[in-house]
Amino acid sequence: MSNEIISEIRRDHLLNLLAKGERADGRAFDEFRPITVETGFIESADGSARVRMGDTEVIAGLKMIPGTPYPDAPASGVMSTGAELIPLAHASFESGPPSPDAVELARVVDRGIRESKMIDMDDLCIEEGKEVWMCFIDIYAINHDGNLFDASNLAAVAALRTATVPMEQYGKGEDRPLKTTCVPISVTMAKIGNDLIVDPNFDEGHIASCRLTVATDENGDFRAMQKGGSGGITVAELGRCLDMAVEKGREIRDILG
Amino acid sequence: MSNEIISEIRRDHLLNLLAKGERADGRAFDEFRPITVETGFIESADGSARVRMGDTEVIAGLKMIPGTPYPDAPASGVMSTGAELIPLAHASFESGPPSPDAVELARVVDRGIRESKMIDMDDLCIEEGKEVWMCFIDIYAINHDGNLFDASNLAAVAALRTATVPMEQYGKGEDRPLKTTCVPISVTMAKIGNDLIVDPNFDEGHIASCRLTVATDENGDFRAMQKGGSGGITVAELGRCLDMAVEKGREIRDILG
Amino acid sequence: MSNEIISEIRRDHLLNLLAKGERADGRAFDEFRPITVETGFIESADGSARVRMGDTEVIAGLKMIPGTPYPDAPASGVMSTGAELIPLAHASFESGPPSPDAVELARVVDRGIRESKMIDMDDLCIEEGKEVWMCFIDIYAINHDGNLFDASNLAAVAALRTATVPMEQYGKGEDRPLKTTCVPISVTMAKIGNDLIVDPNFDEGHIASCRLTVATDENGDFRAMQKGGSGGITVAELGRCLDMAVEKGREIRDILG
Amino acid sequence: MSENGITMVDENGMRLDGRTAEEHRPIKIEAGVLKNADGSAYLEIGKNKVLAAVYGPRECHPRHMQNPTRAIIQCKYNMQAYSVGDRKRPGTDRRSTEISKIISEALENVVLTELYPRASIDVYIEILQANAGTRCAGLTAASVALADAGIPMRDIIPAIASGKADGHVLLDLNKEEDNFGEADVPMAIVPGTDEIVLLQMDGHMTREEFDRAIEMGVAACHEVSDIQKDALRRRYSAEGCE
Amino acid sequence: MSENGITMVDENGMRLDGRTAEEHRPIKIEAGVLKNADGSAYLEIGKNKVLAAVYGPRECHPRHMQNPTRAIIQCKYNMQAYSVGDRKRPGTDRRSTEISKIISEALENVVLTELYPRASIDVYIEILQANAGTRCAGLTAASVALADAGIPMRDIIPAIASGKADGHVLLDLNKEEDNFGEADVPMAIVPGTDEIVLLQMDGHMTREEFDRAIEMGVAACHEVSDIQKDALRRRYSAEGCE
Amino acid sequence: MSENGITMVDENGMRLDGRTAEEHRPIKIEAGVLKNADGSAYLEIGKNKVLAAVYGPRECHPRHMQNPTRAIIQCKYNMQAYSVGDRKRPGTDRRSTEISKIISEALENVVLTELYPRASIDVYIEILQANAGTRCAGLTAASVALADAGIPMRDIIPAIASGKADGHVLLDLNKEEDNFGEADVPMAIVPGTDEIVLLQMDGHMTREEFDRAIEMGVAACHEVSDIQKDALRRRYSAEGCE
Repeated sequence: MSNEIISEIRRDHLLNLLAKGERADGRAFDEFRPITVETGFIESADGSARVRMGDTEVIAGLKMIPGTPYPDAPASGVMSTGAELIPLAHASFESGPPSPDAVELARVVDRGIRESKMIDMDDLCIEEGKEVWMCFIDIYAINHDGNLFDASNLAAVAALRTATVPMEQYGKGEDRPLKTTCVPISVTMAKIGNDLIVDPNFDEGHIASCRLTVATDENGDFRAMQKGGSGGITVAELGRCLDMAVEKGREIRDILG
Repeated sequence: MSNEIISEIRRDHLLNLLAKGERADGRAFDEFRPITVETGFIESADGSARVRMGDTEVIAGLKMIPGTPYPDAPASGVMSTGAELIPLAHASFESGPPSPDAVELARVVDRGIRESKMIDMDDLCIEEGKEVWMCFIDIYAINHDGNLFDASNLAAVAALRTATVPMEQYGKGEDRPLKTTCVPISVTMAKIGNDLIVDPNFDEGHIASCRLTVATDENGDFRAMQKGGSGGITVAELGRCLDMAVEKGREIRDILG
Repeated sequence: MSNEIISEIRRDHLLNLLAKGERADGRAFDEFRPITVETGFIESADGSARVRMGDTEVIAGLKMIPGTPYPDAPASGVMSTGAELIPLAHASFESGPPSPDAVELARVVDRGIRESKMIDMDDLCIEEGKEVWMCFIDIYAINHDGNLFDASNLAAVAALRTATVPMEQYGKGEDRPLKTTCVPISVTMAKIGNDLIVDPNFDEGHIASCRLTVATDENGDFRAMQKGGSGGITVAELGRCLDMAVEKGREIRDILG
Repeated sequence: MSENGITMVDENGMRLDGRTAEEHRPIKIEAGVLKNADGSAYLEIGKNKVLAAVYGPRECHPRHMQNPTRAIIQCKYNMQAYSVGDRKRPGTDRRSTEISKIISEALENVVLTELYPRASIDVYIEILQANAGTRCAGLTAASVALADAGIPMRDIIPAIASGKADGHVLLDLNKEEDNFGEADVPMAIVPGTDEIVLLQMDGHMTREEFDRAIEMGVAACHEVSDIQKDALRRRYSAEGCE
Repeated sequence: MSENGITMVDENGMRLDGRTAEEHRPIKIEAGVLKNADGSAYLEIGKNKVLAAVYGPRECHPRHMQNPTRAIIQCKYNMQAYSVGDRKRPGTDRRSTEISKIISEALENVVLTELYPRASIDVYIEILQANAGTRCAGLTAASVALADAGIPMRDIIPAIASGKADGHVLLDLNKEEDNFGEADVPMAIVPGTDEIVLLQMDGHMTREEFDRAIEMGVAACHEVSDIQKDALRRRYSAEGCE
Repeated sequence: MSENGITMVDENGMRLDGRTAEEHRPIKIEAGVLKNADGSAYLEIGKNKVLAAVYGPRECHPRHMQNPTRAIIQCKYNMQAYSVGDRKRPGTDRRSTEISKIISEALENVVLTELYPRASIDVYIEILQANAGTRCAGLTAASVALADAGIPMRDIIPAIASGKADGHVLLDLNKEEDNFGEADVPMAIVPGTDEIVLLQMDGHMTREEFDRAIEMGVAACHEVSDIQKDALRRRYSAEGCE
């Protein structure tokens, strides 16, 4: 049987299940897969976290390096987020420069953290106009079974919350924890037919017409959103997604502790 | 009918016309297409011009940025010319790094401006050895119907002649016009069979055996030349090209005003 | 006859010869091809050498430029080795960024020179923490008939031994010879069947199961090694290779003078 | 007064450039402006100047990207070097990669790609001058260019951003408002169904603010849609005269 | 005391981390750790943390790299950005190109590539945390991942480095020893025949020192081999229980 | 005295290196210097040292560049890192791209490319040492290499530059003259017809000066042509002896 036929059969199966209100792995439509967060896993990083969300696994690591501030923000630290969809994580990922999918992933995670002002950028000034801390957040997909957005957001956030500013390494005094404020939590919904489900796994993401990722803060306010895929979403569906994002965001925030 | 056959028929048609002393669009051999020059079109640029030469259209924009001078010319500004043959302008243009055609175009335009000393480089010194103005001339092909050389030269020259040094933006005092001296005008001739025509359009350029671009100054002196294509040109033909380049250069200089 | 069949016949021929203790070009198993070393060939380089080893030919050139030291070695010069397998040298070489073969070649030559401390890096300090000499060794394959490792090592070493620090060019005083200490000599052995031969030519290298390059110093001590190819080598064979590398290294050192 | 101490909206609800909260900047669209492209459009919205061109359906290169059941839409969004305050280095950056991707996805919603298996429909968006809102301006222009190219579509997509500045939810932020603003919500809809096909948000918004931004954006998309249709009408009647 | 005035081995022959000269750092291997890969392994040796995954045999891209008589092995060794003291910029550098090449060659020695003409067997090695010895750690993990993938092999390759620091020939230098050390000799063998399939050396060693380093390395490779087999045994028995 | 206050030509019309205005630097050409290439040549003109090699006609990669009616000529001009005052970073830059293009075009004029449809004739020019005039030196060497490769040609192309320095029109500027010179006119001709197949000019020249430069250049090209033929004659007689 060709891959296309298998894929067609699998698709029909999933759609039939959804019509009965079921998902292939037995979850409710608004149920995340089991989540584990392990921090400090990488000692060479200044902060790190490994997140498992079902069979999806990502590692985020932070490196902080003294550097020059931007001229228009001389007293602010600098942050940069990269995401690598390495071929180890899925048969469809290729070596080489970041694909559009990897670029989108990095930018969506970056926006959630940046727009929520999670990192206190003013605390990262070493000498105004001369030297500030540059925060490099690097995210690696380790096993891709869907919803890399939420897993990557969570890994990055957990890494930042447990990070250390490497003062000693650069002769700047004693190591101290990185100051973080708001914690943005991202929740991704997929639309399949007329159904909305959270935390789509690989197969679900594959057949979804579109996807919406919403990052909320402690107050349930919105900090970043990104729709993906060619399907359309009605204003009513959007409203249900936002309700779900706030509610599920709270649950995941509790896991983080 | 295949593309090659169409192209073959079109070629024969053009050659038959030329044998009768005619061009497909009714022009004389030494006649340019209608030229319009619109300056100041791009307000975000420090100088800009849109040039239409028949259906060929290009935009040139200038950005001036303070930078470091070269060690061997500490009191001179710096110029750099880029040309982008973007896929919007022709079905044969591709995304990605500049093709050899784009590189040649940029370098020929650059040479005309550089060798005529059009920009008063000494006037672009801010602090000797420390800071000078860097002039970035960026040329975009918008619609390619042949003779991008002359259209690009004209757009770049018109942009420079109407440019403003952005003193205020960089806290260097009041804005002032960019000082230009000589105005180099480029005229391109194509050789088809034994005929020489100016301003070849796309089809004419396609069947030409070679091409000669000549940039002249106000005195009719030569500032830059570039032969292209694999055809040969006799010394006598070269002489006729040079006559044409001087004469047509004057006409175009009048259009510039 | 297809290329594969020719190649198969050639392979059998070489194996038959080796079984009789012979090589196609009449050499003994432990015999290098004739070696010539010509230094100072490139006047624009600060040191240069052309090495011919049979029909294999390489040029190495040195350029020395003042630059910034590494923070962790503020009083030491910097060296960098590049190797270009240009398409001029062999039908199988392609234009573009260095292939894995070129990268390996450059790194093996670099290690021999670096680990033997051939260049007196402390002598290359201009002003501690501020300015040091950076040595760029660039190696170009000119004709590839096998064993580029030893030819490249020899060319680099000969270029360094006859190099001049270009003091005058950079206003640092009078030109002076580059100070070198140890001279690392690389000897490459190939294993074909159960035979070990030195200085494999192209055909021999092609059918070898593996290759061992060993760089020794004046004392016969080891400074760098690199095994290549997928074949295995026993500890006993390794021992014979090391004996050969020391002995042949002495011979080649004598050629250098 | 905003967080930054800069007043963006006066006591009468007027913005610095004289607009009300729900008002978009002046929009001008012209279809069919390029000879070589199969379809094209030029668009200005405030100080933004945008060109879009469509080539295709045509053979898809490289072949491994072909889809055997439908055409793929390959959009390239590009900012020209002089379009912004500082010179933008030519070439693709991460921002333009992301924008190209979401615009391609939005257009796939309406183009009848199933009519052209294995083909590519190439959409080029060039930003000649940028002043906040270029991705929406680009998508709006690209939709007109697709229609101008005669590509069969279920509908023509308009796009616009709403946002928040100085504590107010405002439509279509200009550059000054965006620089000191608190949130930005670019969106695009299918006018016939009001389905949202492009949506991003960054900044800080409560639920009520966001709902208001969507409401404003959807209404404004319909206004943009009318301007798009008007441009195509002018284009078709001009063609009739040719 | 070493050339650098730093003592690495005390009067009792003990190293700074309490090991003897012939002792390797603690090694932990787990096979089958990734769902998507056809085979995988996680390995720790001292502070090194390494993941290896195998995909294939599968179609070889690009096609001109196909070998009509056998599979090719394409190994990619990659250091993750946060794995080292300074941040490593993502992307291939010359060091990783070289390491990928010699690991591919070593693996070709044992994999029965002739069973899969034209195919590619892709081996990915990711260094999560680096502390000297990552190429040997990577090759050791890759061998286990290949076995976990069920790829037919003549043998399973173990690898380890010996070296020299403070004038002593030592097994498996850690980062501190390597930084101030005098030589490094990474090697890999086929345990069934003791043939060496990967060998590099840099630094300064006499013949006796080098012979000792090889002797030590070969012995230690057999210890690594036992740990590899143990990991696979645990993997197979775990599979049996599933 | 030139604009720059530097005297390049003395009262007797002699140049700094002792040449007259119409004299080229000493030229040495040797054909067939490389074993692997199908044809090759080594050329010195003054302090320039150039190697050229030809491979082909051979299969053209990538295939989409093939021309179904004739061979294409792909020239790569490359300056080696140590060939110039400052180190040149390896890799193609814009200057070398342009030079490769115009040399390819010139060679297409004389090679009977129609004999080898779909093939590629690859010409590699390596500048070992540069001292003004490398593009002409490269083209001159490449022509000899093509002949050495036995590629059928209508004629063998010589090239040389004329120029202007210190107010004088001079043949074949050397580096010092070029650095302080006022114009440079590289050119190449087909000796049998005197047709110009490569021509560039930059600087400042009146019509009379330019006409003189062309006249000088054409005459010198014929001298270069004789040296090319002589090198090939020596090559063929050497081959006869082998």
